[in-house]
Amino acid sequence: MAQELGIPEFEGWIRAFAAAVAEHRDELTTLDSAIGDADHGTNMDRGMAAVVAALDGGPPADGAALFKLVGATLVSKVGGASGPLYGTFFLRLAGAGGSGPWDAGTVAKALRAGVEGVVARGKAEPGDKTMLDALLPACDALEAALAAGQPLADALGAAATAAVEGRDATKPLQARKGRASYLGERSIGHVDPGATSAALLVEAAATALVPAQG
Amino acid sequence: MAQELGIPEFEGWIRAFAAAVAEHRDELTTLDSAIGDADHGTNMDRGMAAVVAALDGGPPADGAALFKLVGATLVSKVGGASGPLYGTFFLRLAGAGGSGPWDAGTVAKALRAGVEGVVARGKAEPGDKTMLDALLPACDALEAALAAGQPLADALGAAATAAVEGRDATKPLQARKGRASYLGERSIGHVDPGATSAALLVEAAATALVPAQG
Amino acid sequence: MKKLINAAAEVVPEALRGMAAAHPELRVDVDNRVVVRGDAPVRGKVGLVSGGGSGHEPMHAGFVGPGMLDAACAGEVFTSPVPDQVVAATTAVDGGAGVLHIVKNYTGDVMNFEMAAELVAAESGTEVNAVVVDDDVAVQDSLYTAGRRGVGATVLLEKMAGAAAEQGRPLAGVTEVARTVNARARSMGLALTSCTVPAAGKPTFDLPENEMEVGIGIHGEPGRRRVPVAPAREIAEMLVEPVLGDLDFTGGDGVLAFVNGMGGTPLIELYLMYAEVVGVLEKAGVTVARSLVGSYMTSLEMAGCSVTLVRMDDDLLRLWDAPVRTPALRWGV
Amino acid sequence: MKKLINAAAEVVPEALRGMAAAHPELRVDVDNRVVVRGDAPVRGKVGLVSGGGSGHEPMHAGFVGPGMLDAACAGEVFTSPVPDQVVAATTAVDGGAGVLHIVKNYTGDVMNFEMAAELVAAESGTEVNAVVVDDDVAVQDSLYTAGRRGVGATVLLEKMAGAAAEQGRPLAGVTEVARTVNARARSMGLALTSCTVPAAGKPTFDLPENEMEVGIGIHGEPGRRRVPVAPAREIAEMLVEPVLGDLDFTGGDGVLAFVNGMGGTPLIELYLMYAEVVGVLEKAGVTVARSLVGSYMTSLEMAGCSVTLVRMDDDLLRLWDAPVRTPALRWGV
Ligand SMILES: Nc1ncnc2c1ncn2[C@@H]1O[C@H](COP(=O)(O)OP(=O)(O)O)[C@@H](O)[C@H]1O
Ligand SMILES: Nc1ncnc2c1ncn2[C@@H]1O[C@H](COP(=O)(O)OP(=O)(O)O)[C@@H](O)[C@H]1O
Ligand SMILES: [Mg+2]
Ligand SMILES: [Mg+2]
Ligand SMILES: [Mg+2]
Ligand SMILES: [Mg+2]
Repeated sequence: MAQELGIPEFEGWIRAFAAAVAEHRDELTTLDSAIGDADHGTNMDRGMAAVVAALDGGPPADGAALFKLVGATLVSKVGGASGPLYGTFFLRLAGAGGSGPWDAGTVAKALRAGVEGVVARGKAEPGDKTMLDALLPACDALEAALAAGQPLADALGAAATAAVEGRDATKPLQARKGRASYLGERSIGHVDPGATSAALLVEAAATALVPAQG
Repeated sequence: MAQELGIPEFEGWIRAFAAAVAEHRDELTTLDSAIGDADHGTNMDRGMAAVVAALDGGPPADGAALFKLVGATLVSKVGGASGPLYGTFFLRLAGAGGSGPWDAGTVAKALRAGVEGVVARGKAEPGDKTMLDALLPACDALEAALAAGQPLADALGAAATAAVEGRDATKPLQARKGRASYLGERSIGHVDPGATSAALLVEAAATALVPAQG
Repeated sequence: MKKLINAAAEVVPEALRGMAAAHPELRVDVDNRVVVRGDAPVRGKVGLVSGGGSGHEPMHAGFVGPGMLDAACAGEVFTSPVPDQVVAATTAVDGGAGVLHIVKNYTGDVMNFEMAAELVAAESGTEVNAVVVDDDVAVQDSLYTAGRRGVGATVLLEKMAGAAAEQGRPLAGVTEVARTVNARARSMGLALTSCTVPAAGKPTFDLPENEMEVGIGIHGEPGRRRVPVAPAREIAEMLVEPVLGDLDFTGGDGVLAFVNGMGGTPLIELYLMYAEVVGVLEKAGVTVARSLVGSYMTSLEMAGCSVTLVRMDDDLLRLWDAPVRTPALRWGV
Repeated sequence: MKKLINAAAEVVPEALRGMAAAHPELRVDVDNRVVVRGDAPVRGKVGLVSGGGSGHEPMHAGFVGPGMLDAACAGEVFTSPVPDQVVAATTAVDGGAGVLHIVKNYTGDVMNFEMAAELVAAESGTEVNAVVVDDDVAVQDSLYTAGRRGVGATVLLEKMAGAAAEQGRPLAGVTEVARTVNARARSMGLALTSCTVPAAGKPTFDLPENEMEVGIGIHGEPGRRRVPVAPAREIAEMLVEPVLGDLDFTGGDGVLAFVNGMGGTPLIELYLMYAEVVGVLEKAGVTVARSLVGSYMTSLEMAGCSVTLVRMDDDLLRLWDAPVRTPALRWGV
């Protein structure tokens, strides 16, 4: 049983995320209506549709090239806050994951680098009610599970659970970054749209980043 | 029993008309919303309130002066189609009625002159769906009743009935003058606002132009 | 009804007070509701007076200034001004070369301006001409209507006649420019929503979410017909085709194309509509020589637009390009 | 949702096509969504680049032209432009004297302009400065927010910095003008209705007939608080007082007072509001030196307005009065 991931799994992840974004497009926009400017679903869907179109043009050479393509496409198609943030996430993921095949450790390292890119770009902290509140717990859970000797599939499952919990935990928070922060106390009581799309991203990883049965 | 009318009756008529316009203001505007520009009640009420304020300043010398004041006030306060039309009506009424006391014949003659002023100013014809469709039948009924020997009070009652019938008869008509004409066939099925205010005018005459019990 | 107002009856004078504060180069008589160019009367220049109901801003007061109107009379919302106002404006701008009244073809406007002209004739020696604007192809010009309404062409006519007056043309010449523009202009409008007259307090008509009114005027009146909402491309055809059907706009020196917003439609949509209008014109072989896109003649907060075309010639092009300095239309100075 | 559009995803390029047709003096790159002044790059002049989400028209593309911006980047509706656009605009207007990025303080705008500046630095020798506009007193400028938003001051800053660039001031000087205007400007806005993002298809928030949102931005976001509707006089106090509370506007050379419409509010109401604003300022001992009234920075069809004050000095007054020639702001030329 091969434990390594390559283009098919990476592409599977990205396509699964794109499908999830398309499916939840209106929900993401509705969440953004409550505490933002009603475009998060449209933004992410426009970006991921462009990513899928790029992938349809033929698979990149390796994982690094693939995630670089995803990041660059998001940066140049999305705009808003989520464009640079998700774009940076994938560009850093590409850099840290490298062009060889990925094992479980590479996945954890790459994910952590991606999330650190989001922090560097957006300067948000945990609890600011942003996508980080889904991404950071997911990274932590993944690393902890791998350290405890769990297989990658189970560890990603734990990461997805943590991301979903982190997403839900944004509801009572008062936003301190992004548009939602303008609302002050009125941002309390709404789930953050970026945390919601980030949970979709981690869930897609849990279903798609499963090493092929060799 | 004196059969002559003077300032008290004239003023009573005008004040009764002003009160009726104030009471039916919103109704007149609603009628004008359907086939016009939603201002007939506001226009007439603004004008008649100014007339009442002018009368409150002290009674004019005679009937001619009083109706001239009414006409001039309407011309300078109402605007729109109804300002010049009602204004002309009262200016002509003043001219034809003259400054002596009025008997029934003077009332009929003055009313006819007023209505002819409306025709001259607005160039509408019977059946065009305008205030004339209430005013002309009222004049005709008044003259016919007086010719048949009825007393002024009864003749004015007949005029009021004719005005009301004329007003109601505008409903199935297609407008050919004023704003309502722009609607073409869509003007059918609505009572004309100007005919409605004109019926109020004639009804006010029937209640107020009653010779004082001498 | 939600509006930035205090009391319905005070909307017009209070807005004029704001105009006075914002435009010290104008003389605003708030009581008479007359806005006059600061240096009026200009000796030897024909005076241009227009006016109409309020609620169409920037028309007309926003077009007062060098190169356009000398004075504007503001009636109540959607109610033509009274003769006294027009007399006051006419007197204020009479520089000895006569005065042109620019009147939109509505029964009330025509009668009030007529009465004013009668009063001026009786009281003073001022020579007054009147031009009645009637460019709206939504209304049939027949014996059985009040004739076509005056809509978008009014703005363009005021600009070009204003330039002619500024050049020093005599009353007859300025009147001729105005008549020429009117004869060569046609318009058609459409509403996506109704508007609310402040004193009425509720929308003039109800328009369901999936319908629009085609062939509207500028007073919140219902239009000629109600149709399902359509994409901008089809709307452009609905508006432009009847205009092209009424007058030949091909050849010559091209057209001045004006896409006007009704007050509640954002500029992004007007530019989008303009692109569609140009598409329809191109297909019809009509050349656009000049354009104007914006909300210049409005119906309060109504959403919608109108399209006006004027068949231009050399003289009109020069008059259109001439400097103008008013609150709402300004170039070259 | 009723709008003069074809398809939600095509609104921005189609409106740009209309701008291109209506304004041949501008270069419109519809694919890149960049609008550039026709004669760019102007040799030796500092280039001014701004941009942001669409739906705020005429901002920013309507402010491109001599005396104001050299280029504007149009993002999707309410979504900041992407770095590629900003890079293209920066390259197009680089006349050798450097380029100033004028960025409204929104997380997305700031990050995308930052990434663009990084790309320009990596790829070319163009010197780029950035000024971030943050004039909205509805938002606390604290560590616990994204800082104050950039709203109405943007328009005024673009005008004055544009005049400074046109005069030939160097990048440092133009940047200083922009920073000065921003430091001396404060704004506050209010919505009577929500707006509908085309791609979302329904209003961003529901606002009952008897309530309004105070402290809104320009993206249809809900405001800081919801209050019962109030007369214009009280609204003027609600908007002006927090502005005056945040900065001293008395004395000196007076203020530039800007009453801005949010897109769906007719001009008659804006003038009325302006009169009320002047009333509040007079009571507070603030002198108005210049004014601007109109819908220059909008939120699609939202009804409402904002008030911006800038504390002027001699230099700023001259820069404000200097000629400008853009689709939406034009005088002196
Ligand atoms: N500084 C930041 N750091 C991390 N995430 C952020 C930051 N600012 C905003 N976000 C995320 O971006 C999301 C909004 O994205 P989107 O609606 O696409 O962009 P915009 O706010 O520009 O309209 C928010 O829900 C939040 O999760
Ligand atoms: N040419 C005309 N002759 C007689 N009455 C007319 C004429 N035109 C309009 N009217 C009357 O005027 C009424 C409308 O008055 P009003 O609403 O006050 O003025 P406007 O139409 O200018 O808004 C119509 O209902 C009609 O009865
Ligand atoms: Mg958003
Ligand atoms: Mg009416
Ligand atoms: Mg009217
Ligand atoms: Mg956005």
